[in-house]
Amino acid sequence: MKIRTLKRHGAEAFKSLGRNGWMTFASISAVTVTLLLVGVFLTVLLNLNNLAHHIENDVEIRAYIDRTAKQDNVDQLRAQIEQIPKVKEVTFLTKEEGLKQLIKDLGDQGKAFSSLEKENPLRDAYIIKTKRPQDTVIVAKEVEKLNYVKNVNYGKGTVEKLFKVTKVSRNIGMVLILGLIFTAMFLIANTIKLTIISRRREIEIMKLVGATNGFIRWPFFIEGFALGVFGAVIPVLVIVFGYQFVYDSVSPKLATMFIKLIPTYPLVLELSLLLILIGGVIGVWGSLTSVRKFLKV
Amino acid sequence: MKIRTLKRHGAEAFKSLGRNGWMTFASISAVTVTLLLVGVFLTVLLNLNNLAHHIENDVEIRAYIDRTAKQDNVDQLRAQIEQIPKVKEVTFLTKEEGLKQLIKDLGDQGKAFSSLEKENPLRDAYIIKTKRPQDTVIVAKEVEKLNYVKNVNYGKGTVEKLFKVTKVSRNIGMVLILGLIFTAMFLIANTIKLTIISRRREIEIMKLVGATNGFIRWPFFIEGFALGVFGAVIPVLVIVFGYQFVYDSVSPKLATMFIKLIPTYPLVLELSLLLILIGGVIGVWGSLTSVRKFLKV
Amino acid sequence: MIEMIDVWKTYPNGVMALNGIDVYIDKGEFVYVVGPSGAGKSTFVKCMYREEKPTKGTIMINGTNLSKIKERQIPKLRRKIGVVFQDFKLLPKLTVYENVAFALEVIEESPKAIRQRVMEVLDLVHLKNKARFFPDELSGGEQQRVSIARSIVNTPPVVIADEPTGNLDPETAWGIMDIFQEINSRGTTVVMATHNKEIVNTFKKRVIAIEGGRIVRDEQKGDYGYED
Amino acid sequence: MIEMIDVWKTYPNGVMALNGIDVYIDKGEFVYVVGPSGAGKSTFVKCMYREEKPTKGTIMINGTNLSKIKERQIPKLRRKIGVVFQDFKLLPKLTVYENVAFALEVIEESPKAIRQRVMEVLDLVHLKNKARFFPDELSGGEQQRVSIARSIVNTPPVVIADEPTGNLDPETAWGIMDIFQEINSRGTTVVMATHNKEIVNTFKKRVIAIEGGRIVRDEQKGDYGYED
Ligand SMILES: Nc1ncnc2c1ncn2[C@@H]1O[C@H](COP(=O)(O)OP(=O)(O)OP(=O)(O)O)[C@@H](O)[C@H]1O
Ligand SMILES: Nc1ncnc2c1ncn2[C@@H]1O[C@H](COP(=O)(O)OP(=O)(O)OP(=O)(O)O)[C@@H](O)[C@H]1O
Ligand SMILES: [Mg+2]
Ligand SMILES: [Mg+2]
Repeated sequence: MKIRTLKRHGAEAFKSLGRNGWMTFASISAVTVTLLLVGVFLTVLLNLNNLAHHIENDVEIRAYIDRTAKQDNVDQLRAQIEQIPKVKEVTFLTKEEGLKQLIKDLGDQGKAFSSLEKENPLRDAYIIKTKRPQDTVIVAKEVEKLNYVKNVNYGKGTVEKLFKVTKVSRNIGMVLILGLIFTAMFLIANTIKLTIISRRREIEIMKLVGATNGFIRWPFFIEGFALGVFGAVIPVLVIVFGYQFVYDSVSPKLATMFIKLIPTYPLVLELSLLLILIGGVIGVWGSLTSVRKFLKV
Repeated sequence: MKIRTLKRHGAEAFKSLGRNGWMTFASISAVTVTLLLVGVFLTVLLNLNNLAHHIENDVEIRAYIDRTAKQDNVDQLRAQIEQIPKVKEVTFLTKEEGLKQLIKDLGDQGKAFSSLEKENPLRDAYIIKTKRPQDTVIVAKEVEKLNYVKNVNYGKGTVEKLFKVTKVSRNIGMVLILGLIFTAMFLIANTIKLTIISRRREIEIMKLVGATNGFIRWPFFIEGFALGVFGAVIPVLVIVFGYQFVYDSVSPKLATMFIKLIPTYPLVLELSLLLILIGGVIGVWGSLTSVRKFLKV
Repeated sequence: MIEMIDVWKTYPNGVMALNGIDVYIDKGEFVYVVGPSGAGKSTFVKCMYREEKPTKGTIMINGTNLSKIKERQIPKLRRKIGVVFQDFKLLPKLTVYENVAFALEVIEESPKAIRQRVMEVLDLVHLKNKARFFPDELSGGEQQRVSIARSIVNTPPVVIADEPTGNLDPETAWGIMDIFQEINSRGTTVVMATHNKEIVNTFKKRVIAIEGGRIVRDEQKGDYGYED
Repeated sequence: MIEMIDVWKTYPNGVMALNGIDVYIDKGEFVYVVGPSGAGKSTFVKCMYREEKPTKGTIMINGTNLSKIKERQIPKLRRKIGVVFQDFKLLPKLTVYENVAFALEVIEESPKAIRQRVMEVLDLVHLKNKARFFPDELSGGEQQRVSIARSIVNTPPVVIADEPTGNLDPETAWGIMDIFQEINSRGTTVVMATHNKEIVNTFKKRVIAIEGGRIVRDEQKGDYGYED
């Protein structure tokens, strides 16, 4: 193909977009709305995933230290714990602080225990964070075997339940995201298909006048791509500025609830790229598959 | 309009659906996919809402009773609490049971407190459930004022935070649902618009041959309705059987995590009706608004 | 019956298709409209059934002023005028039978009457055996005859035929002319834009010649003119 | 040049449009195809540029057997045959200029050569001043002339014209005939399906008459026949 023919195809594609005004408008707006939906839901679902991640990260192991342990033993225990590969961080918690925390956590009810401060029934403890929250149980079991560890507490039962819940939620989320993206792809391809079905006669005439399949396909290829990409413009703008706005205005409020939003960058860039990619690729794909149907003249 | 003309319009509509095979298929499948998306997301969001509701319902007020209260005073207090209009249910909790619960709730850590069973630092209490979880704080304040109430515990701080979170989630959920439904309506209307744009010439010819606007509109009215309703068939089937299946297979597992799904009936019936309604109404609406554009000949 | 007073038509793209047309066609007349390609013949007849609105001037059909008519009244007007369109304008998704029947369905005729009348007219144009075909399964001339059948099926008081024999062989064209003469003799006004010199010169009628959007000749029992 | 050996064509709906056609058209010939409406003239010429595939039989164009040709080769074949379609087949979203230029763009001509040649041909059919119009802004005859311009713009060795004067007044039709005679005199083979008796009888050429899908007459310097 000559360069000038490629130029001609490009010019032809944009001419056609302009002259099919109504159709172009209808299909670009369908792409726009679909991608907007994808963008918004994706943002929300990613933030929920992020939230689940934060909740999981709150999980910790408390290894209570035997009252008989000397300072040496305590230091040695720390070294031993830190040697476990899955451990990220170890901090020491005195029994006095432990009781204070407990009383605070229990709220009003805890006041009843204030009297206990003199004869503290708790023990000193190491608070252990694992690299992956899911390793909590395994690490807890290893720590339990170490010397001078009286007992280990990691919210047995609750933690397993939590991970089960976050796993189920993640799976549901994945299914929803995939379903959403496939739906969007189908709808975009379908819209473009509808615009091309109505140009079937044009394609047939072109073939009768001696155009090769490739010659006919090129402008449609460019048109499909342009439709998809133009359709992604508004969703991208909404995502970029909308998320920035929501982040700035809402995240201080959410911070009081210990909920953190995903930072604006690079999230919005990634989402924008994804939307443009879906629009462009599906635009081309929808366009070419439907043109092919009418090329057999 | 004569009855036979109405019959004619019906026949015409279905003939047209058949003869526009490809277009009909493309637009029905777009409606199908869109409604499927709405159905699935709606089901998930409604279940999340239900979950939030259950969590809120777990909120309760504990009114600790003064140790000096006689049996009479205790009974009288119950009567007083039950008189508050927003209160749904009042149950008595002895201090022994209270301590047992606490020890159990604390898990391993609680074992340290077992020794306290003889000199129980807790008090007897009334556990109060409000009709609307959101009234917890108000009721707690009223109960606090009553005689023989030593102090009131409703997870101050935590509860407010919880309600804030559920409120925010509900608002996000509402926005998503509305956005989704509007998107679906737009996409369905748009698809039908595309199929009708390509029949613009036919509409013009009909007008030139002496058809009134009403005469032309009727078959399109019926066609739009049929497209929408046919498009709702698969989503309705998926929702009805799919949800039944998920409910049966997943809810026993979820029960161990204290998560309850919304019962199949009447949920699926309501959702089905909604989908059919959206399909039918938007089908008609999309069809009529686009036909109107071409009637000015 | 049909009266045009100082009618001008300029298309949106600036083409001045009619430049001051004054004409009166009486009930029951048979009029040929002739003239070179692009002269304005089609525009002239399109104004009569309101496919095009004149930019200026008055058109009276049967006493009603077309520029004062309400949007709702237009279908009623069109039902009184049978049109053979130059480009046929058949409904592509309807069969030959259904295309012709359509003109009767819009006036809510009974299905029985429709069936009888449609088959009658299809017989006239020799297409009875193609009643169940779709337009794109027909030859050019066959499509044209379907358009002719549709224009006369509801026995309108006026028939406007734009180039109705352009795709027909002389013999078939003759047959069509017989039909038009027959309905004209029963009182139908016929306006026929045509390039067919032989027909115009054989069946002598009133001839209106248009050139550059102006009527340059209007004679009773005229002939095609434009001798080469 | 063009040879048909025992060609049959039955359309999917059962219509037998061609029933055993045997014909040989030599390079540089000028052939009229005549016959009543629905006789099979269009089907006959459609088989030559492969708009329709015959059900049976062999068609040779310039030595290539059309039934053995690969799908990919068809565009090349069609570029060697200029076609005036009975229903014009103009691209509705392209202007007159662009419609004609399209036939040159497919062979990747240089834009400059395209511009010059297109304006030349539009001038031939007297449409130079309507180059920027869209097909639906043209009269019937003007559309037909665009189709004629497109068929000859790339100077193909064969021109097939299906009823090319159906919407033209006699004078314009005469002008078109001059063009066809001119290109024919320069060696182009011309096959023209027509109903125009006057043209056939004036410009005497070979006449092939088709009736009911069969060739019933084939004579050099014949006349239209079918006297009434
Ligand atoms: N829809 C339109 N928009 C713009 N210009 C038009 C339109 N229709 C026709 N014209 C122009 O108006 C003029 C008259 O056209 P019209 O169709 O009335 O001619 P005609 O006499 O019927 O010709 P023909 O014999 O070729 O059918 C022509 O120059 C044509 O280009
Ligand atoms: N695509 C098609 N499908 C089915 N039948 C067709 C098709 N095209 C033409 N026919 C039928 O084949 C026969 C021959 O048609 P053709 O178009 O060849 O006639 P023609 O000689 O060109 O007539 P005209 O002079 O009216 O153009 C006709 O009876 C027609 O109804
Ligand atoms: Mg005309
Ligand atoms: Mg033909």
